[in-house]
Amino acid sequence: MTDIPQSGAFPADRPAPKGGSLLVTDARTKKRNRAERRFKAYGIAALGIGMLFLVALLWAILSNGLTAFTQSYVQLDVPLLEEKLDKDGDRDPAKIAKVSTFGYAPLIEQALTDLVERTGVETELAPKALTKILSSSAAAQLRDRVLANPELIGQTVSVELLASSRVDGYLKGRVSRASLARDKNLDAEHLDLIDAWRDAGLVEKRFNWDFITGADASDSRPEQAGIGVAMLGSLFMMLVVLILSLPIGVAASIYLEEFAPQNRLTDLIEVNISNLAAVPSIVFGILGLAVFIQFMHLPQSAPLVGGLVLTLMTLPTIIISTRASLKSVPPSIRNAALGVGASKMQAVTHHVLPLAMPGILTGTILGLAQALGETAPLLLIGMVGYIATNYPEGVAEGFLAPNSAMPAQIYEWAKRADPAFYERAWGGIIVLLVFLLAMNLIAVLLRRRFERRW
Amino acid sequence: MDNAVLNETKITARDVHVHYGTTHAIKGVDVDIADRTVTAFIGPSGCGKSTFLRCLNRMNDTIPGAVVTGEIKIDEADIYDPRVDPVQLRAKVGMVFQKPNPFPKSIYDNVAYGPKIHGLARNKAELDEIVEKALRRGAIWDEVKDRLHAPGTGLSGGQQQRLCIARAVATEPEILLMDEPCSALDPIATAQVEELIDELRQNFSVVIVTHSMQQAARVSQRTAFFHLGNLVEYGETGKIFTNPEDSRTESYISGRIG
Amino acid sequence: MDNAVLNETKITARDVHVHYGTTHAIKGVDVDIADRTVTAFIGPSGCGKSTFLRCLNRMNDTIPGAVVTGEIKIDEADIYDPRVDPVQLRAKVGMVFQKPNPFPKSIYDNVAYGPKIHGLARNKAELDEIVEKALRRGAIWDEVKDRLHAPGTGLSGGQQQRLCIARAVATEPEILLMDEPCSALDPIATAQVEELIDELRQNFSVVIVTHSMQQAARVSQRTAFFHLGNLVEYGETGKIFTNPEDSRTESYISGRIG
Amino acid sequence: QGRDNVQVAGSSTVLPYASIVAEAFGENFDFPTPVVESGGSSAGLARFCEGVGENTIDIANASRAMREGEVEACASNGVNEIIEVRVGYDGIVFASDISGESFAFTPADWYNALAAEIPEGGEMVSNPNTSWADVNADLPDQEILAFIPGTKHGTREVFEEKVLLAGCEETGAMQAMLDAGMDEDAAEAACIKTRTDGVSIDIDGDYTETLARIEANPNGIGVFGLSFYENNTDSLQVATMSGVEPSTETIASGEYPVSRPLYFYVKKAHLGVIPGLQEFVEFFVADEIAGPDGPLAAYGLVADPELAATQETVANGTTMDAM
Amino acid sequence: MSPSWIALIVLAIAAAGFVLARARAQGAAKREERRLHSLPNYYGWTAAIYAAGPALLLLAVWLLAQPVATRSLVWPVLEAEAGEGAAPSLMMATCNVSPPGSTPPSRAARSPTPPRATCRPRRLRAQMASQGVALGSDVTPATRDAALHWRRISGTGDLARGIAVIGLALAGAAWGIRRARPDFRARNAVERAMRGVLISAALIAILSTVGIVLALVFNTIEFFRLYPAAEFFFGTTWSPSFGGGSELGILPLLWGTLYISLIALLVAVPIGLFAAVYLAEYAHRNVRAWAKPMLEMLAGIPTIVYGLFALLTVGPLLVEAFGRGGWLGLGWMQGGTAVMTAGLVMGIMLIPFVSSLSDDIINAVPQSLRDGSLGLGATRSETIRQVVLPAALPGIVGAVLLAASRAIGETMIVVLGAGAAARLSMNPFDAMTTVTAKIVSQLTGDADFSSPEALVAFALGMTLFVITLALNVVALWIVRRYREQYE
Ligand SMILES: Nc1ncnc2c1ncn2[C@@H]1O[C@H](COP(=O)(O)OP(=O)(O)OP(=O)(O)O)[C@@H](O)[C@H]1O
Ligand SMILES: Nc1ncnc2c1ncn2[C@@H]1O[C@H](COP(=O)(O)OP(=O)(O)OP(=O)(O)O)[C@@H](O)[C@H]1O
Ligand SMILES: [Mg+2]
Ligand SMILES: [Mg+2]
Ligand SMILES: O=P([O-])([O-])[O-]
Repeated sequence: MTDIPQSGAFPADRPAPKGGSLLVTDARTKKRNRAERRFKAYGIAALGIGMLFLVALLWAILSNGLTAFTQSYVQLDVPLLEEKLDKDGDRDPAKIAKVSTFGYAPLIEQALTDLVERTGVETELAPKALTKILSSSAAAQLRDRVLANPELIGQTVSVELLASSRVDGYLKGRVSRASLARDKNLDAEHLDLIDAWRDAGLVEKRFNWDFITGADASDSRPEQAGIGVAMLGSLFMMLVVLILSLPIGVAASIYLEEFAPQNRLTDLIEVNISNLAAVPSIVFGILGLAVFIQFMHLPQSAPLVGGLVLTLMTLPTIIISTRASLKSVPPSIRNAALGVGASKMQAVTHHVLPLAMPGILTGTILGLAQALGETAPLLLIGMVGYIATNYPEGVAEGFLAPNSAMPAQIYEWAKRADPAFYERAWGGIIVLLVFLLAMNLIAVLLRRRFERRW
Repeated sequence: MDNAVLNETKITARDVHVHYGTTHAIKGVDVDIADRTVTAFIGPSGCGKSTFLRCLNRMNDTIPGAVVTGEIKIDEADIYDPRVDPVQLRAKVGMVFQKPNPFPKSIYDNVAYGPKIHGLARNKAELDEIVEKALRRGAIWDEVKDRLHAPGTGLSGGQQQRLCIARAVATEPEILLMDEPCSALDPIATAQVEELIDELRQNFSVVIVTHSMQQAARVSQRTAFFHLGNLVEYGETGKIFTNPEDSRTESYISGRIG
Repeated sequence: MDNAVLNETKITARDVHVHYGTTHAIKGVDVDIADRTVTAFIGPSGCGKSTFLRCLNRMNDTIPGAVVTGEIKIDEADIYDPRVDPVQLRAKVGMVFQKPNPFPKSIYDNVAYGPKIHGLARNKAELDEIVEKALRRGAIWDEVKDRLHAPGTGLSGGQQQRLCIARAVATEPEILLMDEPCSALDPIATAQVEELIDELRQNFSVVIVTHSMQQAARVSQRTAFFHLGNLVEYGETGKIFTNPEDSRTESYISGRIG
Repeated sequence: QGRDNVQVAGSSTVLPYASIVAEAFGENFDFPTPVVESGGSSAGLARFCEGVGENTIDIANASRAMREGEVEACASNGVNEIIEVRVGYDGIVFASDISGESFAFTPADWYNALAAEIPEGGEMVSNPNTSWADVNADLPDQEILAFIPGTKHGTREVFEEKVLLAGCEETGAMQAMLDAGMDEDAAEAACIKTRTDGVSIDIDGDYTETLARIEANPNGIGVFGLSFYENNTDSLQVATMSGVEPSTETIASGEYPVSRPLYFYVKKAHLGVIPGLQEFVEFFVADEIAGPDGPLAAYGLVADPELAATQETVANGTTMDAM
Repeated sequence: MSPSWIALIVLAIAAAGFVLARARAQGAAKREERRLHSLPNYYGWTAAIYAAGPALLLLAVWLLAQPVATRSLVWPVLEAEAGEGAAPSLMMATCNVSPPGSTPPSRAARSPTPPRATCRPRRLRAQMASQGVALGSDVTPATRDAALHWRRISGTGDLARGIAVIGLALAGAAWGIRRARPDFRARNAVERAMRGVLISAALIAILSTVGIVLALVFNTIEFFRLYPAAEFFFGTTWSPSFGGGSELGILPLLWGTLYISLIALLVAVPIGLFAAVYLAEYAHRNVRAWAKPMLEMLAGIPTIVYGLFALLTVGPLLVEAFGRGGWLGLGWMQGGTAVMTAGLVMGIMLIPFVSSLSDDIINAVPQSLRDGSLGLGATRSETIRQVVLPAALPGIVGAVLLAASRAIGETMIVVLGAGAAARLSMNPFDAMTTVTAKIVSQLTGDADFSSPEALVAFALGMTLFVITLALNVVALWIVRRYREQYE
């Protein structure tokens, strides 16, 4: 399509004789205008198709994932019995800490039975079965609270506990009574309780900040899982990627496009770079494992290593787009600068680079977007799985402490058995896209400043 | 200098204004350009000659921020009428730009481009012929006939300018707008281009922007003098150069130098 | 025409050849260019004037495929010596290109760029002064003083050309190479630029390519006539124009036209 | 240097169990929560065998026993003392869309449905069956479409051995092939070779993918882990195998035939050096966790009937070669 | 002194060098009434670079080399005690004698380890335990000695490091300041340094390539020892099996890779290119400002979403059209997963790679070329097709190559969209799979990691690497050949 089309070059329809009125469009022009309109229509159609796909994907993501942003909680009064938690009664933190979460389970059972009685709902469920209403994190929640404040022992505290994923699913309309018939995790009878408690205001669905700020949870308690820590992992990784790949990519492109002599070595580099773009991302994971962990002894599962691997992976994207846009800066600009006695370096940094900026930004956005959504290489350097449960304690820790990343977290959730994780996976994608949107927004603003035609 | 025969009017402009953003580049120009005549636009640099020239084939459409108002008619048809197709207009009104802008293609393709899109050649042989003729008229054939397939951007400044002239005449426009077509040419090449202009005048209108008053006097039958966006004076070339009415014209003419 | 005072030699070229791939553009040129003198290069379009001019500040280095051989000395130093820093050379040997090529920046920044990178101004006020002076010398100050921060690419052809002249003189080079600096200028602006050239001659060397023999005769003390890549004749301007030795020179001169 | 968390990598099948344990461990001990990576049994063991030291992992999860070659590779890198811990069994079930027909299979049905070629009259002919009813008149007349684990999954091996091969023998096809002059290896290979005409589809992804495929193709029958099925009873119904319905009990008792053991491997050299490693390993196999009433069983792990022996192995730090 | 402190001091020295050299150059210029060769800042930068560059480089090398050196000094002692193998490294850990300066142990940061001198064998274990650091065994005296030895050596090393690096920085700064005379070509010096940086950046690409090759090659060789190369390269069946007797022919995988990439490019290139043309040449500024980043979002949606989109939406849709009893009644398609499904969806993902990059390049083509064409009476589409696009061709080819590269390297969409069947078929509605998908699955699967079934992943990676390298050489040649340089 880039060559002058042979059809129409030597046409049968000769142009209209000279002197025809301008107000009447001649046949050939009409034909060409039709081609013009077609061409433009193709453009609009192409853009439309792209947008359509985007909308379809976004719709799929939103409709599947928005529910992850709400969560059900149960309000419970738990008696913190001294005989269970502090047999000696001396409030020695060390001894209190000896009571494991298993020791707290009976308290919760007790509280639930009390609640059933208090709300006067008839049920045949055994006390142990009642706990299925709550997340299995309930005991840990309670324990943390007691350890933080041993004075509570002996009192009855009112706590808000996460409802289990099935209960949450019921309140979100995902779980029906019929589907519970074969589900050993929850019975329809539980739902009667939930209905009653919901009317009493003891069970409610709220915006789920914990999803945005929390850490991953194990497979048995999807209701507790959050993406916050992984988000931080991604953030630190992206910092590494941005700090390394943008300068290195731009520097490499400048060298290749503006300074490098045309010789075998630079050809080799050039071919190599385009080739790296085609290397499957998991191979970068193999490389990262060998170089950064086994050879350089960097810590495993660390965002720093992830960032380094992703840097190598994004470099070709940035280099290829930067080179393309450097190439498109007209030589006269360079000549003008050289002519007033600027060095080549000055000509490039003062004139060529600003003009190439839109393309560089595009490459960076594409590269970072790709890096932000990449999972496969992280698989091999230990960032996929059940990784971080705490926020890093500082910036250095942020780079070095084991962490996951958003796409890895999403990938992990999408594989898990409980459908509640599936919903979270999509919710995680929404968070990821918000990240991406923010990045794009910055790029749009920057690009606007640099764009001009000459 | 010929005695200009007055032909019927080809282009009429009435109260044309052009704004580039806040710059008011053309301020109410009225002019009638005759058929089969060479009209010269002269005036100090930056007075709006190119701008007005570009109005005549709606090339100003492509400049973001350029706003043209007023009426311009070619052959009685208002070229800013929505029914007018700028493509057809530009096929009829050819243009040579002030800065030579050869395509990054071979010399041959540069010239063949217009004839191809307008379907002027039935076959390759005809096209070759058109290209050769255009290059000859552009006074550059001898210099490039051995390197027709070398890129047009590898030519010298003056060669590029002549290439662009050849490219413009290859499509046989009815009106040819030439913005300083000889600015980079030596006297001999200039003479050849002026000969071409004279030849074109037999059938077509030519509007030429030039800063060389000698050239204007040599090739044109009518001359328009622009100053600060105004058309100060317009009339027969002989009269303008010998007996200008406006004092500004006179003082411009009398500073006659290069 | 002045009576040329012969000053000491500034530039010596010996047996300079330039090839563009297979094109042999300059064929063994020997020339001595004097200090504090205006030297004009004339010759038909495509004869190699620009090419030779670009050799003098090594701008040909930037054209892929251009190969320069021979020896060019400025102030006794071979400028193609590997020890010579082309950047320093170009700061010393300024250039105005044939096609105006303003930076896509503001008018002010276009001119201020050179002084900035050469550290010619200690502060903003000094820089403003340099810019204003350069624009005045480029005979464009009045037209742009109100729009110093408008883009340089939004100027008319002639204005761009003068802007590029202003940009080149702003860095105060010792030698100024000007490739058809007045090609897009009206007579008045041309006169102003010629005045500038005359002024520059007091302290510096100026080499000017022009296709206007009148201009060459007016501004230069020495003239070189190029033909098909050869330097055919070189000598005092008066002599070249009145009494050329070579028949080719004579026939070019006598075709005196524009 | 100074790693203070236990680092685990390996099988994605074991991952859920390991992460449940890790979470509980983090809640109840002062040690940091162990890091449990997925990546597959093979990749996990490969990293496990990279060497001993703080920049190597402490535990590799595996959904199969370590192979001879791997033990050798480990040894050549100085990883000599390895403790093998069997944590339980993973039941493998056959499930179909909830709203479709229900199935009661035998291994023979699967062999006849999926084998590439079946013996017929002394000749091997390419499998002509298109409907489950063709295979077994008791089965519904529904087109055969099976989503089986891809060749990367250990589950595939179990499926081949305990279903296809068993079926091959059950139907007598194996015998027929041997009779037709095939040697044993060739016959076995023929038994487990699945058809490639689009009836049997390999799934290289996870059970979620299999589930998605069944949702897209309600006629399909997929192979799942027991715990996955138990979490998705709202969309799947399980088929019986030889009349036994899969459950933690039937698998533990050996009644239900299709299951595989899950393991993890610990570097003995790391015990006592990596803080919390010893405790974590003991915690993992404790009755409260891995026992039939523990959270692992609740999530679908089939508790190991010989858990006590395993606990002893861990307590004594008995290594593989010592067993 | 920790490395970060050393680095900070070096930077401070560099800053001081900058200020002093700059001042000296300016002073000299004033005194001697002559112009400086370069701008004063360049003199400052020279001194700063002389100060910081070599010093930081030395620091980096030292950081890498010291542990190795120390280790080789202490190792024999430990080995004598612990015997062969890797156990010594754990013994070192036992005494927690991490040389200061290596990554600070996070645990130690929270609870300081006991003073080194008290590292007494018997008490140590209890001491550490009281701080929540469990030691597996009692510390033997030999270990303790080795540890102390280690600490002594690394302590000396650390001191020497600090002195050497800071000394070098000071010397560099002094040298830079001394050279700050007007005739010194400071700009050239700075630019040489910058150029050095640029070259090193470009060489990173080579380094990654070398790294990738090294990371793959040993296992690849191992694979070919276990499996005949001829069968790998020319085999037409891919059927790994756990029990051995696998057939591992790469051809079906390569075919799938090419077929899927081809379809993806057939989707992405026209759509992307037309969208780019529309955005750059027709669309209003504001439309462009928003549509372009929107399209770019397509590149950022995690590929797993595309995979699910292929599996759940596109696949079933295609079956309804092309499957048995579909609208078209063609019966070409068996199941939802097919080359077509994966190709289409991958094409969508690649649209922004083509569109955004091409749009930038098209936008950079000078307006004068468009004017030249329009002035001849060409329509806009003619101008675009025949003038603008050829001028932008190198960039567009770059964009397409990038998209092609991504297509070849993509995994998740293939796994979910194309099915796992390795097959040589012409029918785009058949399920197939690609090299990358198999690399991932064999690498993360359950096969014995020392068996050919797992090692084949490395051979696949290596082969793909070589093939794409060859394709890129061809592409480079084509681009060189058809480049139209404007101006
Ligand atoms: N980049 C290039 N590549 C190939 N050939 C070139 C290139 N530049 C110039 N030439 C050729 O070299 C010869 C001399 O060109 P040059 O630009 O020096 O001419 P000139 O004397 O400046 O002409 P003009 O007055 O038209 O500007 C011409 O034949 C021209 O076609
Ligand atoms: N794109 C533009 N944007 C803004 N102002 C412009 C633009 N083009 C031209 N102008 C201004 O409009 C006025 C007329 O410009 P025009 O190019 O018509 O001059 P001209 O008569 O052709 O001059 P010259 O002889 O120097 O080419 C000038 O003041 C110029 O600076
Ligand atoms: Mg003009
Ligand atoms: Mg020239
Ligand atoms: O991840 P697996 O090794 O258990 O398939």
